[in-house]
Amino acid sequence: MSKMESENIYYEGRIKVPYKWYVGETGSRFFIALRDKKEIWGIRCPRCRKVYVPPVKNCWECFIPTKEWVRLKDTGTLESFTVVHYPNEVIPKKPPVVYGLIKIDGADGSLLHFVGDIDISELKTGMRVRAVFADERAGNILDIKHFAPIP
Amino acid sequence: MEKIAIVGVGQTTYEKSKEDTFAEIVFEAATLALSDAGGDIGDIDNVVTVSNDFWDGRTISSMAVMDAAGSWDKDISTVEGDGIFGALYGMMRSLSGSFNTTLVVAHVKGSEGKMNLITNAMFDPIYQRGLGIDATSSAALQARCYMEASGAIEEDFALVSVKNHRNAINNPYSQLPMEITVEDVMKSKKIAEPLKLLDCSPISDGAAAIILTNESGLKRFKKDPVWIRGVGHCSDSYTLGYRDLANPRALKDAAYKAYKMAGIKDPMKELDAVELYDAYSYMEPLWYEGLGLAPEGKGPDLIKSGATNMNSDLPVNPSGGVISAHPVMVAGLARLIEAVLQIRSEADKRQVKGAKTALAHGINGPCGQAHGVFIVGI
Amino acid sequence: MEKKKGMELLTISSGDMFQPYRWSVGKYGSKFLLEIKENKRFIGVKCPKCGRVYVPPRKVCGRCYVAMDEFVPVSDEGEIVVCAIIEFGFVDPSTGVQRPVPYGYVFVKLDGADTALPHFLDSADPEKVKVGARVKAVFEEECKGSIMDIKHFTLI
Amino acid sequence: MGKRTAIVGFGQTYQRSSRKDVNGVELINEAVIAALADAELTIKDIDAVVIGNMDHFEGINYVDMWSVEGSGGVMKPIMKVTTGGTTGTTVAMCAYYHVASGMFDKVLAIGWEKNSESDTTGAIITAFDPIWERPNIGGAIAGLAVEASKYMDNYGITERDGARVAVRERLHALNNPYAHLHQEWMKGMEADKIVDLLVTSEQNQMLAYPLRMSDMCPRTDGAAAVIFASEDIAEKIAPIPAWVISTANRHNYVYLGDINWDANDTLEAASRKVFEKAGVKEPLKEIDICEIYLPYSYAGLKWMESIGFCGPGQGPRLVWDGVTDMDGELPVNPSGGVMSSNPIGATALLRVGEAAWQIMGKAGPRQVKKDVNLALATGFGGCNWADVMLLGKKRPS
Repeated sequence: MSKMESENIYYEGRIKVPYKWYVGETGSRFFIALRDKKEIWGIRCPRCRKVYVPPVKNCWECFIPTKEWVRLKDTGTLESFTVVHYPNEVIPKKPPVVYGLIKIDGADGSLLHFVGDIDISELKTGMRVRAVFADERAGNILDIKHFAPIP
Repeated sequence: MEKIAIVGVGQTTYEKSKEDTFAEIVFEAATLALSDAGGDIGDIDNVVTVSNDFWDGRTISSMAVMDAAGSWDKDISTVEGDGIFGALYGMMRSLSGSFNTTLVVAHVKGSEGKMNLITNAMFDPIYQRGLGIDATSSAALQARCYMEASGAIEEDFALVSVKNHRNAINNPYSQLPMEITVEDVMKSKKIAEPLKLLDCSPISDGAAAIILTNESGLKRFKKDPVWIRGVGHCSDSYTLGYRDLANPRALKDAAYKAYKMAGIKDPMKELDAVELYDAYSYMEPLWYEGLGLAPEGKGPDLIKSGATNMNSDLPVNPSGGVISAHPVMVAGLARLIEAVLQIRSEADKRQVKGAKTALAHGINGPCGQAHGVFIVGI
Repeated sequence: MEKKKGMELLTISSGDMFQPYRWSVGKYGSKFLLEIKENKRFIGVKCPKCGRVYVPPRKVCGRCYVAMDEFVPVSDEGEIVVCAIIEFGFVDPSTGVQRPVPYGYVFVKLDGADTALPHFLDSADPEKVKVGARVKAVFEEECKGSIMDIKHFTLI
Repeated sequence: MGKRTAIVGFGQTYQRSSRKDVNGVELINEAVIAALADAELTIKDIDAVVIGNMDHFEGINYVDMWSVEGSGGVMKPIMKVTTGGTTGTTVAMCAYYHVASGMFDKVLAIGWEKNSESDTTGAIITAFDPIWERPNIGGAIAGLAVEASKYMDNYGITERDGARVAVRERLHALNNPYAHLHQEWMKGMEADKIVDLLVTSEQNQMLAYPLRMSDMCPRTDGAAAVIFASEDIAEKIAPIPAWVISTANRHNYVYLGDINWDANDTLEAASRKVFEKAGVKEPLKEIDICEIYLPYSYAGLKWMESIGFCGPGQGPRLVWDGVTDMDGELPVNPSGGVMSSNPIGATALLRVGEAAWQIMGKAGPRQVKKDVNLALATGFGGCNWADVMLLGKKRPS
């Protein structure tokens, strides 16, 4: 498709290549636990003992394979958040959308996810949250619907 | 190690939308750099282009600009990252013994694609992308982390926007010269809290080019050299949530290397001007800390002190910075060009008087994952 | 981790996601497309130094590294420089449509030009689709300002 | 003046049609670990990392940033360079210049691709100009088919000549456990007989004359990593390092329509430059093995001429005379080449790594029998773009 604008033509097109990203064995195990059991699992580095969520096949600090799976709770602490006010076709929600970095109890870092079931004015860092699982789960990150404040 | 000089710089104006094609803006920047250097394409031994396939909507985005970059029958390579990394690679090639002179040219037309979708694609498709996160929403998370760590408030960040947009009034290449107040920033539209519209850079079209040479190639050009005195680059980890967003340790590492090479011990005293990558207002005080201009947690105090204003101790972003014009991929190279102009005393109304040593900084990846630092001087 | 035999391995799909673009054709290309659209004629641009005529026109002669601004008329007839008959179909990623096979694919040096234009040919006859064969552009009845205003080339 | 630079380590994943068990970052990590093991180094020894692939092939933007946790680039200088099919050699050259500049001692170059994650044909088309080429392109193999048919036309080349190259590549691949295509049925058969089968078989689908399925490269998942080190330490790391003697590239063309189809003139120019710098006067005599980026069979004829191994139209003679077979005067692609494994962003880096291993004497069952002093690696991509790197056993003077 092209449109005329004065003497200059603009050409409207797109790049639509269908992608199918392989999650891999490590990630699949994480998602399957979310999907089938509503459980959050992390993985621990045998050397630095850091627990990664989502799991990694290799600890990037120690550069060795991780091995030990660790069952984590579904609760955590909100380390940072933002309220997004603009619409964006890649966000599966209407604005305002709340993103959070959630440090799940027992993990050494935070998980990026949505925060929901909350009055935006009550958001603050350090607040305790719990994972709310989606009713329909397909084996991906959206199997967690969002994290909601623990009353 | 042999010394490398920058002998030519050229940039287009940075605008919201340009009709000219990728090749045309590259040709404009490159020919400006050649004429600035007082040389022609025959004086160039090899070329490095900088572009990004997602921003350009094309696999092998560099293929559009081979002719315009003057690379016919020459060695050429393409860096996909901020232009400052292109400059780094150009410097390596001029040091390698294979080439004396290198032309580095970066381009982008932010107007042609969709920023939210393009930057969403820099997040991991398995764990993060499906959430719809993008450059701005991830930056907002970093801003909040930094507020928590430093005690900064939104008004502190607003000061950056006020200072840099005012500086941009003196820069004919900039896109958003504005006289605004902290109140204007605070009242501007909420984008991704705590970021408001005036905390965010625009998306720009433009191109920039520099010519690098080793000492043997110097005689080909008429222009007096500006010497690269120090460089450093470094990347932090990737996964948001597992990187300390309030601690720019990769920048500290890059700056440390650049200072060491340049023999700089007290950057606040020894630098005369800084051009850093303020894609969002909060980044400036955070990068102050990374660059060692302020101690940990004290970046906000430095912006509040006014010491980084024009005509003060260490002017930061005399050009108006990235917040006033943000050609992605080009912006770090534009910082370097501004630093060179300062050293040459050719920065016109934005000139920092008597500038002898200047720093330029570029970033790459989400929330400033990777950093490149250049120190240039006489 | 030990490989689990028969373990379910998941994928994440990009679904309907795509990256939209609005590319500027620029003055040189626009002039070329407008000439087709309005007059069903071709133009090229001539290098002031080496005299090469480029189709489609662009600003810079790569070999001479000079800006070009002399537009010159170029014929809608020319000869096949290289060609192929495509028997294996594929889906065009921008339209999602598959062109029916077989079809001719030709690079045509239009009379008066020094570069070739790649396009489709309305013949897939291996006896006729040959290097050096003369061809002519066939235009769409309604031109929209795109390279596809050339419907295809046809053998003369 | 710059530092002399050598390759001291090479690692790769097994090249396979699909690696469902790992994601991209994990795949990259496998190659990095293999290269480190080959050089007996740890990631801490690495001073900088260079990586490349093609963004729209996996739909990953800023791959250098995304992959650091697998590449080992965390808290290291990292750079992404990418130029399409030539990405692998571009990455190799970039790592070379990192070291040659004197700024870094040990640099890791990485190339990778997971072609199974997208539609490769669709993705390749995104490499062409959206306004002038994408709407009217004949498909990913069309550009190769037109080159082949023009070459046949110019010199009276036959389909059997093309097939002979394909046979060589597949027979060589049988010696390479890492190769993607292992056509076991060819084992022990005369090349001549296999050629006859290929050009007459109805199962060997015609894609675009003269190219059949057997003339093409596969689509592959895989990664490769090569470690470059400076003259100060190269010999301490590797008993026999593979020195970079000279390297050059030419990426002249922007539009397909501008290409000179009579000669691969970018490969010609880049090769000439490399030989000039290295003082090579008779390439066929002086070079011991080649890893040439041949994405399709006929390139193995025409491009031999472009590099300067023989005169115009004489490529088939070299190939039929067995000169380029494993036991010939100039073995070409002992690894099985691109036609046996094609993880695009890694493909050209595999050429460099395989050539280095021949010099280092580490190529195992695919090691050529002769003494290897000079090995040539090339990359191909973009709009007839060419990269050339010459490696040698002797430390350059």
